[in-house]
Amino acid sequence: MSIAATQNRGFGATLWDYLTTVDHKKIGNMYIAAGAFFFLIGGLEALIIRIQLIKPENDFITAGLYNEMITMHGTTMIFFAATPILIGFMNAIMPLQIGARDVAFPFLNALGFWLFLFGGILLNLSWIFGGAPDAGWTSYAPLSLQSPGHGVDFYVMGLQLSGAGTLMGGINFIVTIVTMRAPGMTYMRMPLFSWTTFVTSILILFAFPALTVGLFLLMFDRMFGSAFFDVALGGNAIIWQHLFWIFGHPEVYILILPAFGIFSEIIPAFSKKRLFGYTSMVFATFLIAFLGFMVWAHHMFTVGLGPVANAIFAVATMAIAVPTGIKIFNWLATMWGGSITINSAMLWALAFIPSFTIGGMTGVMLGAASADYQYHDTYFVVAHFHYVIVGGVVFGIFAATHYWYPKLFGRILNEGMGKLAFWLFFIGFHLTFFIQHFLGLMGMPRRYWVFLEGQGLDTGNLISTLGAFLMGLGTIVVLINVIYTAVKGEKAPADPWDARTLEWSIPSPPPEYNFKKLPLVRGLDPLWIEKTEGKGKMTAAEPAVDIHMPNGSIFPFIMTIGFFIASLGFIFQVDNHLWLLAVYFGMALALGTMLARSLKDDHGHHIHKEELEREAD
Amino acid sequence: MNNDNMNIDKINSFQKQQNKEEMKKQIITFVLMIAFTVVAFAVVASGLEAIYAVPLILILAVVQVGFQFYYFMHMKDEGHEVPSSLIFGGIWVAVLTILTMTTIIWW
Amino acid sequence: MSQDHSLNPETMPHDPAKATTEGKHKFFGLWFFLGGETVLFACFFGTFIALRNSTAGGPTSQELFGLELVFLMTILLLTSSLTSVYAIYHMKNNDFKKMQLWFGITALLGIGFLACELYEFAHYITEYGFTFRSSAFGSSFYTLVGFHGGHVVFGLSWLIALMVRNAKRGLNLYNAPKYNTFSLYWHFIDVVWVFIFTVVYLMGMVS
Amino acid sequence: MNGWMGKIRTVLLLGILSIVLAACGKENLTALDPKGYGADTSMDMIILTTLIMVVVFIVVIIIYSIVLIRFRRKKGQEDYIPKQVEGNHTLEMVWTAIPILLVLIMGIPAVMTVFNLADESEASDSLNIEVTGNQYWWHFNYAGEEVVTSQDLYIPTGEKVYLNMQSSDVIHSFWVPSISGKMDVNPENVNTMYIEAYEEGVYWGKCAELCGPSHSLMDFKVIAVSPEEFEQWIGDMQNVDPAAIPQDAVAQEGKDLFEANNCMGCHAIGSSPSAVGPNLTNFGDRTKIAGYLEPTEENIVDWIMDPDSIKPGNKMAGMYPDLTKDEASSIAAYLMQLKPSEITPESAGGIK
Ligand code: HEA
Ligand code: HEA
Ligand SMILES: [Cu+2]
Repeated sequence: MSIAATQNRGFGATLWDYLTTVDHKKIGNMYIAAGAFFFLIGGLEALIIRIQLIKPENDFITAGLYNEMITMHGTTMIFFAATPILIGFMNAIMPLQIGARDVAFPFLNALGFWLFLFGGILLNLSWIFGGAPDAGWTSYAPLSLQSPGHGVDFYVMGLQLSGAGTLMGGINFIVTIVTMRAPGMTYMRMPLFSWTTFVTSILILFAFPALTVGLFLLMFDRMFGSAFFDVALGGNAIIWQHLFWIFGHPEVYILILPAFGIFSEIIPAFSKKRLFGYTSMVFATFLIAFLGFMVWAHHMFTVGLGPVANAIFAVATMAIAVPTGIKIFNWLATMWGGSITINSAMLWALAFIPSFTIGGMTGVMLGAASADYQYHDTYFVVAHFHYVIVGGVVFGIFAATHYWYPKLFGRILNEGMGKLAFWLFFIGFHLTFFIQHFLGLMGMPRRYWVFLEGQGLDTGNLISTLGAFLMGLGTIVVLINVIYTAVKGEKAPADPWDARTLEWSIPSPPPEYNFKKLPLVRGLDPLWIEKTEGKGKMTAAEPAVDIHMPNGSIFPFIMTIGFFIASLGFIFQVDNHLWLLAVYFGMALALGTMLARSLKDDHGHHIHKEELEREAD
Repeated sequence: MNNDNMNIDKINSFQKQQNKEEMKKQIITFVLMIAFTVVAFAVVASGLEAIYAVPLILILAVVQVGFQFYYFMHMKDEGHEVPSSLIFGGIWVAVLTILTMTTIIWW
Repeated sequence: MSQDHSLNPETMPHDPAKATTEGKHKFFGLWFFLGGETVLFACFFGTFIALRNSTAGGPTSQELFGLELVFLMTILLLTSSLTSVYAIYHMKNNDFKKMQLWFGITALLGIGFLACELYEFAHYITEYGFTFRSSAFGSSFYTLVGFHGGHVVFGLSWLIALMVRNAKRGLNLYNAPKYNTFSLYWHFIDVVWVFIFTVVYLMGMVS
Repeated sequence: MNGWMGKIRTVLLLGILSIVLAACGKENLTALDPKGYGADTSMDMIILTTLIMVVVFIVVIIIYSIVLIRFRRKKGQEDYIPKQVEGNHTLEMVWTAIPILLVLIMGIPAVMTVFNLADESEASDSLNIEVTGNQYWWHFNYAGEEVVTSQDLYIPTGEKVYLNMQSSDVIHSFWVPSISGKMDVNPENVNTMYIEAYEEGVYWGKCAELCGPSHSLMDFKVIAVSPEEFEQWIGDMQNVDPAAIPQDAVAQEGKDLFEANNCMGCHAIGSSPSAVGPNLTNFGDRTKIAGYLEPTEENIVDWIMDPDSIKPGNKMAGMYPDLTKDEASSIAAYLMQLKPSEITPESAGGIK
């Protein structure tokens, strides 16, 4: 996407460049682009859902297709839109923020991206190969075992691929932060977005394995006749629910913590104040992560785990309000006494505070187990999680897009369109989801293909659908803005927002090696310190040296293709054993590439200091 | 590779000696581990009742694994602070998971 | 100095596995990976514990398991853990030949372990008709133990690839971290096995 | 611009509020108008937590508004750099302590009500009903009474009724919003919960766990009648003679067809606990057919001719020979006269 750099090269060369790149910024951009694409698909599915629910007993789509729609909407949005876009920002921004030239495992980074992308493609291929998964994004057994066709198989293999990719990303980020901080960048001087990247990665590390295991069990039951969830042979379907939610609840914090990090960058930048209560913000982040692992059964209050389990999990769940509250009030206190500029990035951040607070508070209401007996599996829950996800995560993504676009692509997004998109989306969002709280309490369960006539649910659903279209319009405006800016936008200076952290001390877009000389960090908000102390730019921590860079490689891509082929083989060997050949071939390709990679020494290359000096400052 | 991120303190007899000391501890560790294993098997072979046997062999396993981590895998050495806190994080999640599966799954 | 350059006593850093940036990355990366693996195996263990009495009328753990073979397997794997410690010891002393030798013994012990496991599975299937599909117990047993076995297979392939690739080159700063991460991984496999013989076999025989 | 945003907000909020206040949903369906013990208990928690949330939200919004009004960057002050505040321990303590307190205020009653709603101590001397969830219908077996129904669950008012629930296929969830919160119906174990209706009425029940294409059509009703009427209903149901010959000639023909096509292979009439398909003993009294359609002959005929068009994915489709329209309407006539008791949904005030 970095237009300037690729203009005078052929399409083939550019493509090859992206297929083989191990540059964290390019990979980050690819994550964001692919995630945005999946967001559009997921949004389209949301619109279809809302059209079906525009009036009672509508027959816009069939019952089976409706279930496919919600499943694909939820799965796509969570795994292939929100998570990867956030990982994209982490990839592109975090190393810049901590003053690193790269991530710890550039090769793995590329592999992680390709696995995610092909996981998403695999999942969506199910539309063509006889039907998408239809057991909900939670895929509860035994419904998911019973589901005909290959839909759920695509779900299993698609998530397995992308899950492996995400896990690699997580490990990579942790190692990067532990080992590659610039001189002087102590842990307690790291920007909050880097902190949340760190904590999110830890969550990924501990949460995704549970999903991996769950998916293996489901895969074995569906494809190889094992009996984990088969009651007749002694299986127990509740195991799936536990495994899914041991993963699933941390996953929602995997989504929201980076968004918190984004807001913790934007709010200080546009209030011209340092973040209020930095230490407690870091502490709260850890506390949320820690508690996040002890509340999963709040999704299972009605399963019949008994009062003891329900009571423990209810109290643990509500406790998360405390660290989250600390954050909300710290943001407010950051703005208090500041000098607030409201532009499109800040608008999203400002809208986030009340919207997310509503979502969080309905979360606490859900946490009261005896009240959840009423809310559970109704539109109240749908309202809750869209408030936190859209009002928190999606707003965060939009905010980050406006804030960091200049850094990543060297151009500033158009303000007018930015504001228009914001208002359309913001109003649409509240129209769509606020009313759903009441729909739920008025007796509308979720995952309902139709609601019946004469049950007092008509108006609410109509309003909700209209709101969804406003959100659609808003999204389209953002899209136009991005395209328009890429072609005609105003060029961005290195530090367009007069911001505080290291990424703004280098050119926009940053050179391949990020920092010509590693900066010396003298405190929190290093760039701001240099600016207020009159220097305006970072001091170097080292003399000019040759910069070591990793070599690009096509191996990650080939390896992924291997796993992709093997996954297709696994899915279809149920029908015809010849497909096992695809499994063998795919695995051989993947493992062979792995072997080749480990046998071939790759020491990377150096950019020589003479070359660097020749480039203008 | 640049010289600056490498400690070129050369190998000397002092370090050799140190490595040897270290190796002795490793052997003691190994002997202990084998001993724990033998005890665990013996407990089961002796037909001790489950209420005594199960906690006993579980404790033996945990201690043995502790040795493995701290000595064989050097978690006791410095430079292992972050890895060990993450391992403990993993163990914490693992404990929660297993506790759930053993207690409330059949509620 | 080039990484490829074989180490000699003149240039030997104290801990060759962590002397380079890449080495440090590998070291931390593997440890964190093991943190994730802990959760992975915990989930398999949890599933197994929940389902271990769900035999659906098929063979139970008491009927199936015997102590002798498991004991043998345990000793094999524990010893292989020690031999890999020896190998790393020789790495630190910059004695490449002895390191390869001890890793070679490690590999042989690992292969021995795998052979026992395969024999065990075959025995259950042919003698008792106890398979992956027999019951929820069967599914969870083969999955847990099989995933561990899979880790052993992967570890062995990794080790053999390393040994063959570097046989002629000797120890250097590029491959020392690779050997080191392998040995950590191998110890972890042993750790998991300790819980498997305790929870699956021993507890299966007492209750 | 801020004023403009404020106005839009107010208009929106007022609009939404007026819609909401105009109706808090359909009587006997909405959870907001509880008519049973469980729903009541949950409602107390809902109100308590909502009040606390509203207070917290108002606090947040007040600070937020002040910030937005007072601390916008002013014209002519573009170079103004505010004081860089690190934090404030007292303030941070305050906004840690108060939420902890609030969580306790909510947590304690939550725990108490959870235990209260799980209390099974009275189960042995109460009415116990075995509930079976099936794709996509509900089966009710009155334990020890030799009475079986499907889709319409009759219970006495003013007493706890224990439901022992299990699924025959996938997970379902039993939910009668205005009487009680929901409980999952799992295939591998029996879940027990009690319900108590305060007053007579026909209450809407819904399946609340995704169970396949027709999940949204898996409606049922709880018909709460006075204890005396309930006794009478039980008696009437026990006295049903499955073999009784209908008076009406068409219905007679329907009965013959019913037998000839082996409908009894799945559907019992009488107290047989068999549950392959819904029990039809009091089919003529059903509030709805297929869970959601008016009980007219036309609808029954449509159902018999092509069940899949009415409930996609249901298991009756294709289990019997094709029938002509006439045959189907004879069967409908037979089924519609299956009215063993004078106690009907009308006794509870009819469907609302
Ligand atoms: C980004 C995603 C995200 C986030 C951040 C959250 C945050 C929270 N969630 Fe949510 N949740 C989901 C995504 C998310 N959730 C999803 C996707 C589902 C449904 C999955 C499915 O079934 O498909 C779900 C479902 C869900 C349930 C299950 C409902 C059911 O199925 O019956 C519950 C129950 O307890 C719950 C609770 C909470 C709580 C307590 C928080 C807390 O973290 C919120 C904390 C925040 C605040 C409380 C606001 C700010 C605080 C203050 C201003 C301080 C003062 C406040 C008080 C003292 C109250 N969530
Ligand atoms: C990150 C997570 C995320 C996000 C962002 C969203 C966003 C939206 N969701 Fe979400 N939703 C879920 C996660 C998410 N959802 C999950 C997990 C479930 C549960 C699934 C389940 O039950 O299993 C769910 C379920 C769910 C339901 C309940 C379905 C049911 O239970 O029956 C509804 C209904 O209104 C809904 C609506 C919406 C709407 C209107 C948006 C809007 O915000 C979307 C706005 C975006 C657009 C409108 C895109 C517009 C784009 C275009 C118009 C361009 C298209 C062009 C091209 C493709 C080229 N969602
Ligand atoms: Cu949750």
